[in-house]
Amino acid sequence: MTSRGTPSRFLRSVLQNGVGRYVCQLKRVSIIFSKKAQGSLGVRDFIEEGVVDFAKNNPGTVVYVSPQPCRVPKIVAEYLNGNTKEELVTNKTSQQVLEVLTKLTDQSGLDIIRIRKPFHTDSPSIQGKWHPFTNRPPSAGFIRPQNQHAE
Amino acid sequence: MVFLTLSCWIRNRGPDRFWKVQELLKHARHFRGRKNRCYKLAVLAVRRAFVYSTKGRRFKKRNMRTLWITRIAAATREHGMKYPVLIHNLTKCSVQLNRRVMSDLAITEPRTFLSLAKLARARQQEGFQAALGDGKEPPGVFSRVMLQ
Amino acid sequence: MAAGYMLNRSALTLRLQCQLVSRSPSLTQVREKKRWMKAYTHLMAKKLKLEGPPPPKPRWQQPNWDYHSEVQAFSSRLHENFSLELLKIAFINPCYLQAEQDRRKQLGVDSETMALALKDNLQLSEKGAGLTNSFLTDWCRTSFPNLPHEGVECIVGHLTSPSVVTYVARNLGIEDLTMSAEFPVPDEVLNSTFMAVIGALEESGGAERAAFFLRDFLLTQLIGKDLFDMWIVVNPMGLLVEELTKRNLPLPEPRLIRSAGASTVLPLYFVGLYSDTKLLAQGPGETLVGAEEEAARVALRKLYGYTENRRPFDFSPQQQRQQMLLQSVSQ
Amino acid sequence: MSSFSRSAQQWATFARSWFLIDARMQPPGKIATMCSVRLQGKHKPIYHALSDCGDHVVVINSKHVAFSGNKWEQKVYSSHTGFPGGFKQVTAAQLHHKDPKAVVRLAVYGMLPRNLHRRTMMQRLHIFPEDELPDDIRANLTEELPQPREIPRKLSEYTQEEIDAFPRLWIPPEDYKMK
Repeated sequence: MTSRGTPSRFLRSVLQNGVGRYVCQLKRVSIIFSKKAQGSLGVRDFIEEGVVDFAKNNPGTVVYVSPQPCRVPKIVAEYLNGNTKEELVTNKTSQQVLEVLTKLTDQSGLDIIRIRKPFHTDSPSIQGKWHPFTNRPPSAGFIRPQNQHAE
Repeated sequence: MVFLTLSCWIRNRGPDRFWKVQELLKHARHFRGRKNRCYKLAVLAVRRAFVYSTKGRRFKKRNMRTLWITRIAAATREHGMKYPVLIHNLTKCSVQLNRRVMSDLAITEPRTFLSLAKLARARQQEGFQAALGDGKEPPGVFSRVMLQ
Repeated sequence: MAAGYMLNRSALTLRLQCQLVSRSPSLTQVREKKRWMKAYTHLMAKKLKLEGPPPPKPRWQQPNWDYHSEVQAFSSRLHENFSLELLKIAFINPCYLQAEQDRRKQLGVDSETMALALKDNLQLSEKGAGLTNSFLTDWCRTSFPNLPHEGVECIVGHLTSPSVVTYVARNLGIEDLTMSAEFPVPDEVLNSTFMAVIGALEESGGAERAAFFLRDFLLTQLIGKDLFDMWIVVNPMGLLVEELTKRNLPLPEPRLIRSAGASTVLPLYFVGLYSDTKLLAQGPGETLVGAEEEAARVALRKLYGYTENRRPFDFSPQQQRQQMLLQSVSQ
Repeated sequence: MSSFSRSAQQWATFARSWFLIDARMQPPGKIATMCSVRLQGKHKPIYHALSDCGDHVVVINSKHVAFSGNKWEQKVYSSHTGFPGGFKQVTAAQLHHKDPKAVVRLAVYGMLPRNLHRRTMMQRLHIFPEDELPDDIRANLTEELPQPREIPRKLSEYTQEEIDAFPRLWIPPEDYKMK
């Protein structure tokens, strides 16, 4: 993976999240699984054990549980900024499914691509940025060659 | 693999080459010239690019450090000092700013950098004073310092 | 959609395979080789090119949608205690009501027996807009006491402009919940919905909660903004002269401090503004006039207290702030 | 401190300044070092090799540069025209006689990095053999750099008092014949 060939972005948050109050960015999550298939065994376990607790702990997230005849169980997460993310949870245990869900809850919904710098500021300079005259003593008038000063 | 029927054998004729090519061209789409669309050229270019990017991960650290040092050296010379003097004396003052922060300070917060330079200058003078001692020579030594 | 199609398709091929081949030892070998996929992808790409992308579908028409719990989650997500009836009313726009009634008429439902028992959000929206305006104005007055009336108006105008409000509303997930006649929701409808949400918050939680809501979600948009990005001043020098005469200060006197490359196409001039031999401000510019204007802008920013290095705004949480106030009182 | 608008700040930070160097009685190598640092922009904390942030340098009095030692006679500038037998070699004195700017220019050119920016940077170097500057260049100047070497005084420039006050280590005998 080259750095030019892959997309990248700068560090940012949705709507300055966390400056005022923290808003959980995951607005809705649908757990799609099959009632019979072997691959969704763990998901079925999770729905029996943990999904109610998860929904109680995250009142800001709407959790939809939809059993469908499908081979690959998946978790579809929708975020406040309109992005959608799918995670496949085939053959995962109930604990692992919970981990995936927690991960999705903590994410901001922005694209997961290379971040160019691990820091960012809107106003980088307090004292004023450097310019060629910052550290020069003030001079009056225009510069003349030396010998003409003497004249 | 064992094929018991003809139809299965026909269906199984190798992996689909199209997808293999697409997988590779995906990494070459931003290249210039024919190598962004011709597989034969692209495969070489992509391999080269990946090798460069592997090496570049190491080189980047090195290059960034040289860049920071160049910038700090430039900013230090504006205050009439040299880079090694600044760094040496700041280490002696146990200022634990790294080079990235110092170069950022030199650009965005010039006054802070000026005070750092002043600190280093003061430490340097102190060091000179300590080296000279109280101005007297140790017994049995006669040096030019006494003459001045 | 494509994935679903793929699954269907693979199931189909499997079944065909079973029918064609009576002995079926090769099932495992044929699987996972989606050789039809290339033609299918090309076909879909061609179709997309011919027809264009399909029109966006509102979220409530897609599967997995429960309006009541969505609204409830919206309320608790923002850590606010909305009264749900009010919040639901706030999402209903008059255009939606109109469209709904038309639709019922077309379907032949009797309008008297099956009356629409819904209120629109006009009142709430007006209330919210009024509150937003007054709160933002008050906040600007207290944070920037020196800023003149026009400046405050411009900042408030920027914050309540449709572009900023719709951006905030889209990123708060209001768009999904909005009941509107059209989709995607037009900007003005979204704008009025956001205001209605604020109005609903004020009615259910009091004006203070609404003020904190505005502070946390609308005022954060001010971070990293320059004063003169929002407030277009054509003649900053004239404004500066006005301000200085108001404060009984001597008039500014521009002087060229520094210059570089004056006769090239890339000149740089530094103009300093002196008032009574004291340096008010200096500004760089491409021309002498531009540098003078820039210097005047810098001087104005300093006068108004809207410099880049001012104290950051106070966005501390509500309880913490009250505690701080209490501490300061007790001390 | 200063809170400029963004565009103005950008313009100020990346503006090119013009430096003046007086090369009278200075070694060309030292002049060239100062020039090449400023032409590359390595004296700025915003330096980046790709950002083309070099400044302009004006060198005056290039006719009066001073080589040390026997370089005027023994330093050889070589070039090849590309044709058979086209190898040219001239000494520094000959070259200086032919073109008084060439010694400084070649010294700076040799000190710049060997890349595609080299010719561009050379275009920002302005050399004048004497100390007269055209008005448009004089209007651009922002700063005069100090000379790297103090100009030595000639014997004729010393007053008689200074000569008398100089300590004499050895007084020649009366019958000593001066050459």
